[in-house]
Parts: sequence; structure tokens; C-alpha cells
Amino acid sequence: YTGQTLGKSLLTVSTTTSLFDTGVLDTLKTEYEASHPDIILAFISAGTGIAITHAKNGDADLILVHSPSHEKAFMDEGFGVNRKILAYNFFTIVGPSEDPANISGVDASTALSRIYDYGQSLNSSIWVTRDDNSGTNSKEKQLWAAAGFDYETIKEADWLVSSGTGMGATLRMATELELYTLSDIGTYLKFFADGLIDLQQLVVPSESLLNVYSAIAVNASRVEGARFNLAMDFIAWLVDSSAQETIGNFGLEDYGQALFLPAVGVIESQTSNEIYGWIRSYAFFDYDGTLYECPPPWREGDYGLYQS
Amino acid sequence: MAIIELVDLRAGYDGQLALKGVNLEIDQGEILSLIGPNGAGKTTLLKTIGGLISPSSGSLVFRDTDITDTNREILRENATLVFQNPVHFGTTVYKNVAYGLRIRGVDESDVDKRVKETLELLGLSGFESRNARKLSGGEQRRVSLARAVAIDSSILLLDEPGADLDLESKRIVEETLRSLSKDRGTTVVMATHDMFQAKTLASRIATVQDGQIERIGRASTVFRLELESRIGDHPVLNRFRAQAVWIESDWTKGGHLRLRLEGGLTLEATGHRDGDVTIIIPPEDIIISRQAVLSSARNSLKGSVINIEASNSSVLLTVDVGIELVAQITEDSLKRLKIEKGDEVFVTFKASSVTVY
Amino acid sequence: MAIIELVDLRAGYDGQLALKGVNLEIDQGEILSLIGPNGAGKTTLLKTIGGLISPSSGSLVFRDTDITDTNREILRENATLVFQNPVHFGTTVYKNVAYGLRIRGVDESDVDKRVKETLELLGLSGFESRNARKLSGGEQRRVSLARAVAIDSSILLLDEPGADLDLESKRIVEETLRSLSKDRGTTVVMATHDMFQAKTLASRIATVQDGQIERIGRASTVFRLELESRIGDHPVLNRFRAQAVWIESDWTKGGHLRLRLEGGLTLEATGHRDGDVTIIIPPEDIIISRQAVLSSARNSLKGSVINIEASNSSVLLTVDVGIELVAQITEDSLKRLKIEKGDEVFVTFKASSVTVY
Amino acid sequence: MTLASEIVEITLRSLFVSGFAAFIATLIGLPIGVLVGLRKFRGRPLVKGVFNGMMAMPTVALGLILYLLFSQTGPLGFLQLLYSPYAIIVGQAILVVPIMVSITTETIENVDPSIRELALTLGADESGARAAVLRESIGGILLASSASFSRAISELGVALMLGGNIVGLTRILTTAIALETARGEVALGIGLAVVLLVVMLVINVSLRLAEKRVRWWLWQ
Amino acid sequence: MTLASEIVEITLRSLFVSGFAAFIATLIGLPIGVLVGLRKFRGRPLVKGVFNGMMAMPTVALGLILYLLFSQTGPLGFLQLLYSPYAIIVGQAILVVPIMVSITTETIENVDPSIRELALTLGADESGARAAVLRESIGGILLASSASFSRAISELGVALMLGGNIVGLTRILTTAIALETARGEVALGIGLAVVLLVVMLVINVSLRLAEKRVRWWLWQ
Ligand SMILES: Nc1ncnc2c1ncn2[C@@H]1O[C@H](COP(=O)(O)OP(=O)(O)OP(=O)(O)O)[C@@H](O)[C@H]1O
Ligand SMILES: Nc1ncnc2c1ncn2[C@@H]1O[C@H](COP(=O)(O)OP(=O)(O)OP(=O)(O)O)[C@@H](O)[C@H]1O
Ligand SMILES: [Mg+2]
Ligand SMILES: [Mg+2]
Repeated sequence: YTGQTLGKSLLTVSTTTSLFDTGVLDTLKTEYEASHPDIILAFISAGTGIAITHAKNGDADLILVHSPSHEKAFMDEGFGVNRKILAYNFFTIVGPSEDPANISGVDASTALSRIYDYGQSLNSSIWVTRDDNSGTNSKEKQLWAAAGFDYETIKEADWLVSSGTGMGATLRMATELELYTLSDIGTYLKFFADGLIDLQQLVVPSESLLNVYSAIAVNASRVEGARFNLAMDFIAWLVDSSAQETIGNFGLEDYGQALFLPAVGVIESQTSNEIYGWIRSYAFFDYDGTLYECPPPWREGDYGLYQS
Repeated sequence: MAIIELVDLRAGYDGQLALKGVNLEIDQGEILSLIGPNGAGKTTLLKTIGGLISPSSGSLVFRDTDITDTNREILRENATLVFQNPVHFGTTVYKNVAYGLRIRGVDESDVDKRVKETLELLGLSGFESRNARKLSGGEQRRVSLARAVAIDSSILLLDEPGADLDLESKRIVEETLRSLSKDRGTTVVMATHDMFQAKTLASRIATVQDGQIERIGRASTVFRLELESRIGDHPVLNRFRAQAVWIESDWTKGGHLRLRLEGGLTLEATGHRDGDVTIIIPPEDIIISRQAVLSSARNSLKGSVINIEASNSSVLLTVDVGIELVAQITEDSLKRLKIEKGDEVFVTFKASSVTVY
Repeated sequence: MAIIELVDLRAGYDGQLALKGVNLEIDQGEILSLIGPNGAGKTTLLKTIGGLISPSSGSLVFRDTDITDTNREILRENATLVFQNPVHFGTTVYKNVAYGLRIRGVDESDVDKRVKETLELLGLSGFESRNARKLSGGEQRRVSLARAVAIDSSILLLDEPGADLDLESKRIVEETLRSLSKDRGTTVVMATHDMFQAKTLASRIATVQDGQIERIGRASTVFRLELESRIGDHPVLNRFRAQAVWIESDWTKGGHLRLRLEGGLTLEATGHRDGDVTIIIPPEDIIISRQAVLSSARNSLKGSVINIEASNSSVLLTVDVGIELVAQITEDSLKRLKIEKGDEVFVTFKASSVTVY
Repeated sequence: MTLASEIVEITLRSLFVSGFAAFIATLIGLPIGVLVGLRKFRGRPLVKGVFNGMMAMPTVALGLILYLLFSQTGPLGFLQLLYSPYAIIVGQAILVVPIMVSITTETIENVDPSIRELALTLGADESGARAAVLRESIGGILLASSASFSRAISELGVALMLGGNIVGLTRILTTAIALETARGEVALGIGLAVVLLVVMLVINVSLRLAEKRVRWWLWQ
Repeated sequence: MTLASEIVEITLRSLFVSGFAAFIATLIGLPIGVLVGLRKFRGRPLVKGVFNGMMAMPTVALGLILYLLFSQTGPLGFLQLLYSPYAIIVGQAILVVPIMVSITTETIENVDPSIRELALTLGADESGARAAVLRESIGGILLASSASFSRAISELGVALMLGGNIVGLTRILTTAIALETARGEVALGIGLAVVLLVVMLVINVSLRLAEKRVRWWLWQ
């Protein structure tokens, strides 16, 4: 129990708390270690900011995150290569079942507008924001912007509570104080299924609520000591259909709903499926006017990951 | 009137009895000395009287109220103990001495007066703002005494009040105790190993032995009994039983006794006694002469030498004068007087040489 | 040979000097008593000699090595101090006494032997496994003494070794100290308020006063000087200067002196003195008679009564016998002898009544 | 609101909340510590061991348990304490009571038992005697309070779970540090920690420098 | 691996890591505490105040600072300690040294100064005298160690940041509790906390029950 690695290689994966806390990574770890007995997968979970710092500092070989803007910056600075989108799901706006702002069944932008209006007419709180620069928080900012509000301005409003804490705690707070909030689907379903929260999913999934998870290998030529080969091996394994299936099945049994939807197939097929389009416009990066899952300059070695 | 009464009192530490059935009545206003060997139980007894140790059986009565089990705080309020080892609050001498007064809600100005007075009395003026724990041994003892005396409680319990004190301080303490007892009716109980102090200060003495009171009574009586029990079968020279008659006469305030010994012999001594007594005449105080002397010495007897025994540096002469008296003289004197066994001689000694107890 | 030498030594607490220039030589194997009032500096002096307080100036020499500033551990190894207030390690009596031996690396079997021996000596057999802090005051004092004595260090420093002890224990301690000094050459320095102990035990006495050694010397000398300085201008009765000649004679081991007083008068006394001395003859030891007496009393002088003064319970008679002697007799005796001013009388007192110092 | 004024606000709230918690813990823990320290009863080692062991309470779990109690649906929901500074105060107080009790007990035990007897024989009643013993152990009591205060102000789990790190209401130094760290604002996080430490150092050094005066004052 | 055997493993790791940390803290803190407690020097209140204040170190920030030191690119990166139990040990040891020093100092200060003099006059050298003083204060030293151990085993920030909560390698009780709590596994989280508390209670109660024997043994 003193944690000897016993000659095995340690592959360190830096990830965000909300992803790690769903437990999907533990399932993947078990499978991967079973087929790679000489590897120990170590997931280090932290807020998105720190998770990326870990990678920059050479303390991780790979990052698993869900914040395209952060990812782009990370790769822009040369720290990451070979980005691969692995899965997606939808954020959801949840709130009290009485639904005082009457947002049930509308899309995200409308919902936020109604919440804004309702909030302005009220002296008490109605919305809780995590305000921690996490992937979820980044998404929330986009949503407010899309609905026509400046996040930094409404943050000062009386009807908005800033929780500054993790998703689970924020959901709890929303339950206790009867607030609306934006949640990733994984945490919400878990807490809801366990009866820890009493909030309803109120809006319909839509493009604006899309949440995309990707893996990025740490650039060994920029960050000394990064185990690039091991990282690429793991990414290749994640892309593989069996791992994708595992991701797709995770949570089905417990929550009657998948927490993650496999993305690799969607991107490969490049169908005119509207999901592909949503992913493309939300999580692809622009390079020379073209959108790439991973723009060519940020690719390292040939692992057959990309079609274009 | 007994202010404290102990009946078959037992007390101890962790189930180990240190007092094994003490019976004791302490009178209001008396000074009682407790003497006895180390570990006899003196301190334990004082602490029990002071309400700091609870008796395990027996009864403890304070002013007609039985407080064996309950209300021990009555004892703590009325009796103040000065510990065998000085202990102080970690503050100044002044505040240590003021503590008991302040707790009793005495007016601050009266506190100040009383504290200053008491410190003055015990030679501690100028020590007011010193840290009570950073003093010499004797100074600390005096602070302990001052702290207790300042309170003016009705019972003062003292454990070795003379230890560590210089002679002057000891005298002051003894005088203070005497005047407290006489003028204010304070009851004083003290444990001491200083026999002289025990004798001169106390109205009564109790000997404590193995957790019990062995003897109690007036100093002279107790010391006599003690002496007798100690001496056991060792012979003490010139010890006799006698009938004392106290001769009242104007001229003597020191007291003048006539002693009638067995066989009708009469001797004179100083003191205030009546009845059965024991006397001792120190051999070295006896003068031997060939002729009768009319002298200031009140006792002059004729007898015959029945034994001459030379010890290292002197000679012991046994003279039968009705009783067998032993006199100690130098060998030189023996030669000069040419005394031999069977000779008639006179023995002379002063009334003040006779110890009566 | 001086084992310890202090030259103009100063030491104190928090910058406040308690020793203000002490000069003292302590000889190997002697017993030196420190006497003096509370707060004089006795404890401070003992602690300084024991290496527990560092001198602020002056010098401190141990066996010809100056260790004022350095190597104070030499003192701690060679000198053992018994504190004025008993302190113990929170463990058994046995382990307390064994501590010093174990620290010195003594064999465990020897430790056992020595500890048992010492406990036996001090009447503590059976106390081995008792908690040293849960003992009576005197028992604790004895543990302190045992702990020091067990070590057999070359200097023993004792602060009030007699306090709290019963008479028997006190006697044992004194005998132990005497034999350590005599048989093992242990140097003993002790502070005491017990003048009797100081006098009978010590080869020399030093009086400490206000942080300095005031007087040092043989017991009798120091006590005489003390007495004189105390008495100041109060008259002491029958005090005279004399020339003492020690008369060597086989028969006396106690010592026999011839004293020549001013005016050619000769008296006899006991003791071992030569040269200039002061003598005191207690008035109550003098017998007055009308006729000369040939008696065992070695001093018999003729003179004339030059004054008669009645005090409360007795009469003081001044007789000119060459010197003016005052005798104390009862008024009754005065009447019986019919003595009046101008009468011729004989004064008689034993050699042992003359105090020579 | 400027960053500086926000930091001041958060710092003051931290001091208030944890100071209050330490104060409550002192009110509760001191008497318990004095009793356990002074009374000789069977099972005392057990009681001491229990309080010692309780010092290991993990704050996350304590926060969770109290959350379940204070939640709307919980047995104490009616108190409406959740997400208020008072919830944090209650939680932190509970967290540090064992520290307060443990250090107080040890300190009181080390006071010469004669001090109690001295006070009693000079006429103090039981509570007066206890006060006398307490006065002697002021250094240890200061330490107990300081350790409790420190533990409270440096804990995160309870504050996060019961307070919720709500800006302007329950955000205190540690929750702010955690948030900035999560945000990747490393410098700000460390800066806040420095603020916390500096404030605590100033308070503790002042306390120790004032100790003598406190002692003196206690004897007024 | 079953849940039970996993809990056992995590618990043992917690005990090992925090026990080791407390041990190191004792090695470092005890001598400092003894020195500060015994020596009378100018500025002692300052030193005491500083150690008292350092007890308020927030673990998140300490974890962050140490992370920056131990990170590959940090000045101590070459030690390769990050994400190993040893990193947690170092971090926790640093965290609890001030507690160890503070309690030890206070305890040593309360020992009758005559004890030191007694040891010296009986022939002990300086270190022997210090040992004698230490022996007298065994209760306080036990408390200092126990409080340090408790603080270490109940902290989260350092373990999370330096250990990374890696299953089978650095997951300890508090990181597991935090994870389960975040995952909404309330029962499991509380269950783990109960395990932690029960283990610590058992250890501390045994320690207190053994105190007398320890005292006795120290005097062998
Ligand atoms: N704190 C204690 N715990 C256990 N036993 C004790 C304690 N104090 C004293 N004793 C024991 O109780 C008995 C009586 O002790 P006490 O102190 O009353 O004696 P003392 O007559 O005062 O003796 P001393 O003349 O030595 O002061 C002794 O056998 C002693 O060993
Ligand atoms: N710890 C201390 N701190 C400060 N001053 C002290 C301390 N101990 C003693 N003193 C002072 O130093 C002086 C000498 O004290 P010391 O203890 O040497 O006297 P002593 O001759 O042993 O007296 P005693 O006969 O009362 O034991 C006194 O004025 C005393 O008040
Ligand atoms: Mg006693
Ligand atoms: Mg002294």
C-alpha cells in the first residue's frame, strides 16, 4: 500500500474533476490496465486550469478535458499535440420542479432570457453559477453571451449566486435554495439517481448545450519527460471501437440514460448528421480557414487518427 | 468548647489509609502542636481538618455540625492551611496575599491595608511586586504564612511553620500565632519537628504515630510520657517520682515547688506543678563536698558514697542520700577531696537544676 | 587543600545580584555550614558552587582549574546539590535514587546494591516502588538526600538538610555526613537555619549576609563573633577576657583549661583552647555560701558583696572577687543566708559552667 | 468592488467566522477540558483518547454530515442555517472542540495540584479553584484557542459544504483559495494564502507578546 | 479487488503516510520545541507566535506551493516525488511541524525548571537533562504527536495536490472521502470517514491507556 509501481510504467492523465467524478475513467482504467499489464494509468483530477498547468509543467502525459477554448490555447502555446475528440454529451439547465421562471421545454437561450427577466423582477436569488472557469463555467458564459447577456455584468446581479465550487456541491446548493443552474449531464444524473438533489431537467438538448470531451497528448519536444509514446498508445486505444463502446454504455444501466456519447464514429463517418455539424462548429479549430479536429501543425507522428 | 471534633476518622490516598482512626477534639482558641515521625500522618490530618481530603469513614464535626460527607466547604472557609512545601499563585507577593481577602469580598482599601500590614509583620515590606515564586526559601515560607494570616480565619493549620525561617522570622511567627490565639481566639493547629517550638508555643501537644493520635495533653505531660516510652529500659540517671506541692509565696513569680520523694526526702525545685511528677537531676549539676554548706543552693543533702565509677574524662559518684543520687565530677576533684567508697559527703544542687515534668 | 575557591564572585537572577562578591575557600573533606538570614544568598551560593548558576563576574576555581566561564559541567559531575524544596523525577523512589548512578554508567548490579544500601541507611527500605512525589514531606526530603548520597560525589551541597526530618532521621543524616567527610573525604557544604546542627556538624561555619560572606571560621569563633555583634551594647553578665592555658593531663580527654584573668585571678574550665579567649559564667550557675567549701566544684572564690538587686523572681548579687561576678539566687536563699551589702561570701561554680569561646 | 477591497472583505469574514467558531469551541471545550483535567475518574484515559481521536475528523465528511442535517429536508433544516456564515461557524466549532478539549485537558493536568488546594484553603469555592488553575495555565489555554482558531480558519471542507463559497456571503479565505486554485489562478491562490498566514502570524505573535500582560491582567 | 479490501488498503496507506509524516514532524519539531521551551532568549514570544500562526497554514495553498516545487519543472522536480506517497508525507510533515513545535514548547515550558537542574546536579549532561525534562512531559508530547498525526491524516489539500488520489498508489482516506462525496456516494464517503475516525479513536484510546506504561517504560 506504499504504492510501488513495481517496474510498471506510469501514464499520468490530467483531467477535470467533473469528468473524473462521473467514474467513467475508472472503468476505462480497469479495461486498459487489463490489456496493458505493464502500464499503470494514473488520473489526476483538478479544475480545468490546474489540469492544464499539470500538463504544461510536465506532470502529466495526456489531458482529458472538455473546454475547447482552453484546449486551443494549450495547443497554441505548443504544449499539446494530437488532439482527439472522444465523446460528447449535452449540458442541461436544471431547476426546481415548480419552475417559477417557466423555462420547461424551451431552448437554452430562451430559458436564460426568461431567467434573466424573472430574476430582475425579483429580489432573491434564482440562478447559481460555478464561476470557477471550469468547462461547465465556460459553457455557461457562452450561453449567456448567446442569449445576449454579458456574464461579467449579470454576475453582479442580486438574483445570481456565485458558488465557486464543484458541480455536485453546486447542484446541492441549487436544490437547497431552489435555484436554476447549468450542469453537466453526468453529475446531474448521478446525484438525481441517488436522490441527493431534487432538480428537474428543464430545457431540451440543443447545439448550444453541446459538451465535447477530447484527449490531447503532451508535446514531448516542448515538455521534457512527457511519455509521448505511452500517451499516444492510450489515445489510440480510446479511439478504438471497444473503448468507444465502453464510453457509450457507461451509466446506461444505472441511470437509464448514457452519460457520454461516443464521438469518434460520428466524426469518422462525417455524416450529414446534425450532431457532426454541431461538434464541428463547436469544438473544431480553425486553421487557414478550415476547421480541423486537430489542425495539421499540431499533429505529431502518424497514428491514423485523422482523416483530414 | 471544641471547634473541631474527629471521631474514629480514617482517610488516605488511593485507598491506602494514612489516618487509621483518629480521635481528637480541638478547642476554640487553643494552640495544638502535632508531633511525630515522618510519614505518621500529620500532613494528612491537617489536610483533612482543612477540608482538602475527604475522610473515608469516621466523623468530622465542626462547631456541632457533622460535615464528614457534606459541606466540606465550611471547613475551607473557616480553616486555612499553610502547606509544608510553599506553593504560590504565579503572580506577585501582593496579589498572593490579597487573594483570600478579595475572594471574601473585602473592600479594596481594606485589602490594601491588611496586605501591607501582614507583609510588614512578616518582614516582607518591599516584596509586594516580586514574583512570589522567585524568592528564597524562607521568603516563600513567609509569603505562605502572610497569605494565611491575612485572612483572619478562625482556624489556622500550619505544616512546619518554622522550616526555612531564620531565627528572627521564626520568633515573629511564633509571637504572631500566640497573639492570634490569645487576642482573637484563633485556633491554631500546627505540625512541627521542632520540639522546642512545639513545647513553647502550644497549649497542648498531640503525638501522631502511624496514622493515630498516640498521646495528647499538656506539653510537659506529653514530653514526659514520650521520654519514658523512648527511654524504655535504658537507665536515666537521677530520675525519681515525687509528690509536688506548689508553694505559693509572694516573692516568686517563677514558681517554687516542694518535692516529696519516696522515703520522705524533700527537695526544692522551680516551677508550677502539683501532684505526681517525675524529676531528673542532671549529674553534672551536682556539687560534692566534705562539709555541709550553707549556700544559695536550695538542696543540700548528706549521704554516703556507695559507688565510684571512672569513665573517660570524668567520674560518676553514687551517693545514697535516701535516694541514690549520681554526681559527675572530674577525676581531679576526686583526688583533691580524697573521696573513697563508704565516705560521708554532702551533695548540693540548686532548685533550678531539678527538672520537673 | 582547597577544592573550591571563590574570588569576588557575583551572581544573581535576571540581572539582580544575589551574590555580591563572595570570597571563599572550601577545603577538601571539610564540613562547612552556611548560616544567615532569609534571602542572604545561601541557596544562590550553593547553586553557583554546584554549577547551576553561572557567575556574572569573579572567579570560581575547582581543584586549581578556573571554571568561571567554561566547563561548568565539571562542577555538576563532581558536586551534587540537594535542593531546599524536594524535587523528584515522576517515577519511583528506586529509579530516582538510581538515576545518578545509571548516568555514570555504573553496573546494574552495583546500582541495585548501592540504591538498596542508601535507602536502608535513610530508613526508606520498603519505599522502593513508591511514587517519589506521593510521599510525606520528610520522606521526600530523605529521598532527595538518598539520591545525592548514593552517587558518592566528591562535593555534597545541602540546602536545609534537616528540614522536615524527624529527630531520628536528622541524627542519621548527620552521622552519615560526618562519616562521609571523615572516611571518604567528601566535602560537605550545607545551608541551615538550625544553629545546633550548624555547630555540632560543621568544622567551619560561614555567615552569609546580603550576598557576602561576613565571617568564616571555627564554629565557636563565629558564634562568639556573631553573639558579640548581636549583643552590641547590651551588657552581658559575667563576660571576661582571659588567657587560656591548656593543661595536658592524661586523665582528661574532655580537656581542661586554666584561665588567667586580668588582675591575676585564676579559674578552671573545660575545653581545648589556648591563648586569648572570652569567657562567660552564667549567673544562675553560681552558688553563694558563707563558708569556703571544699567541693567537686573547681572554682571557689572569696569576695565581698558590692551590690544586691532584686528582680521579679530572684536576686542578683554582685560579688567582687578580683573581678565583679554576678550570681543569681532566690530571695529565699538571700534571707536564709542573711547576706547584706559588704558581707564576705564565697562563690562556687563548676569548671563545666564556664563557657569559653 | 476592487480586488483589494474584496480580499479585505473575505479576510474579515474569515476572521469573524473562525474567530466566532473558536470562541464557541472555547466556551464548550474549556469547561470540558478543565473537568477532564481536574477530576480523577475511572475511564479518564478513555475520554482523553476519544477527544484526541476526534481531532482527526476529516472536514469533508463533517461538512457532508452537517449538510445532511442542515439541509431543507434534514432534521435541522428548519433552522435555515445552510449557506450562511452561521452554518460554517457551527461546523467549524464542532470541528475544533476536540482540539480545544485535548490541549486544555493536558495543560490543566500539568498544573501543580497544590494550586487547586491552595485556592480552596484560602476560601475559594470549586469554581474559584478552577479559575485559579486556569489562570496558572494561561499559556496552554492560549495555545488551545490559537490552535482551534488556526484549525478553523484553515479548514475548507466544512466551509465549502455548509457555506457554499457564495460571494459576499460565505466566501472566506480558504474557499477563495480553493476556487482560485481550481481556476488555475495560482498566484492569486497563493497570495490569498499569504494573506491568511500573515494575518494569523500577526495575531499569534501579538497574542504571545501580550501573554505577560494577559497574565497580569487576569490577576487584577 | 473487493470494496472491503480496497478500504483496508486505503486505510493502511493513510496510516502509513500520515504516521510517517507525523514521525518526521516529531523528529524535526520535538528538538525545536524542546529548545524553544527550555531556552530563555529574547524574542521567544515572537518565535512561539510564529509557530502558533503557522498552524493556520491552509492545506490547499500548501499543496499548491509544494506542487510548484515538486513539479517536473519546479526546483525540486528532480526528486521525482510528485504523485508518490512520499510527496504527501513531505507535505503533511511540513504542515504539522508547527503543531508539533507549538504543543511541545508549551508542554516543556510547563515542566518545573527544577527538574532540569535536578538532572544536571545528578551528573546529566545538557542532552541528558533535556531527556529528563521530556520524560516529565510525556503526556504533552503524546498529545503533540497525536494532534500532528490527526491533522495529517485528516487533511485533504496536500494529499490531493501532491498525491493526485491515484488508485492503488496515492489514494488515502481523505482523498477517497472527497471523491466519493463529489461523486454523490454519500454513504460511502461517510462510511470512510467513520473508518478513519474509528481507527484514530482506537489508536488514541490505546495510546492514552498505554500512557502509564509508556511512562514506566521511559524510566527503564
Ligand atoms: N500524595 C500521597 N499519595 C500517597 N501516599 C501519600 C501521599 N502523601 C503522603 N502519603 C503517605 O501517607 C502517610 C502519611 O503521610 P503524611 O504526609 O501525612 O505524613 P507526615 O506526618 O506529614 O510526615 P512528615 O513529617 O514527613 O511530613 C505516609 O505513609 C506517606 O507515605
Ligand atoms: N528565582 C529567583 N529569581 C529572582 N530572585 C531570586 C530568586 N531566588 C532567590 N532570589 C533572591 O535572591 C536573593 C538570595 O536568595 P537565596 O535563595 O540565595 O537566599 P537564601 O540565603 O537561600 O535564603 P533562605 O534562607 O530563605 O533560603 C534573595 O534576595 C531572593 O529574593
Ligand atoms: Mg508532613
Ligand atoms: Mg535558601
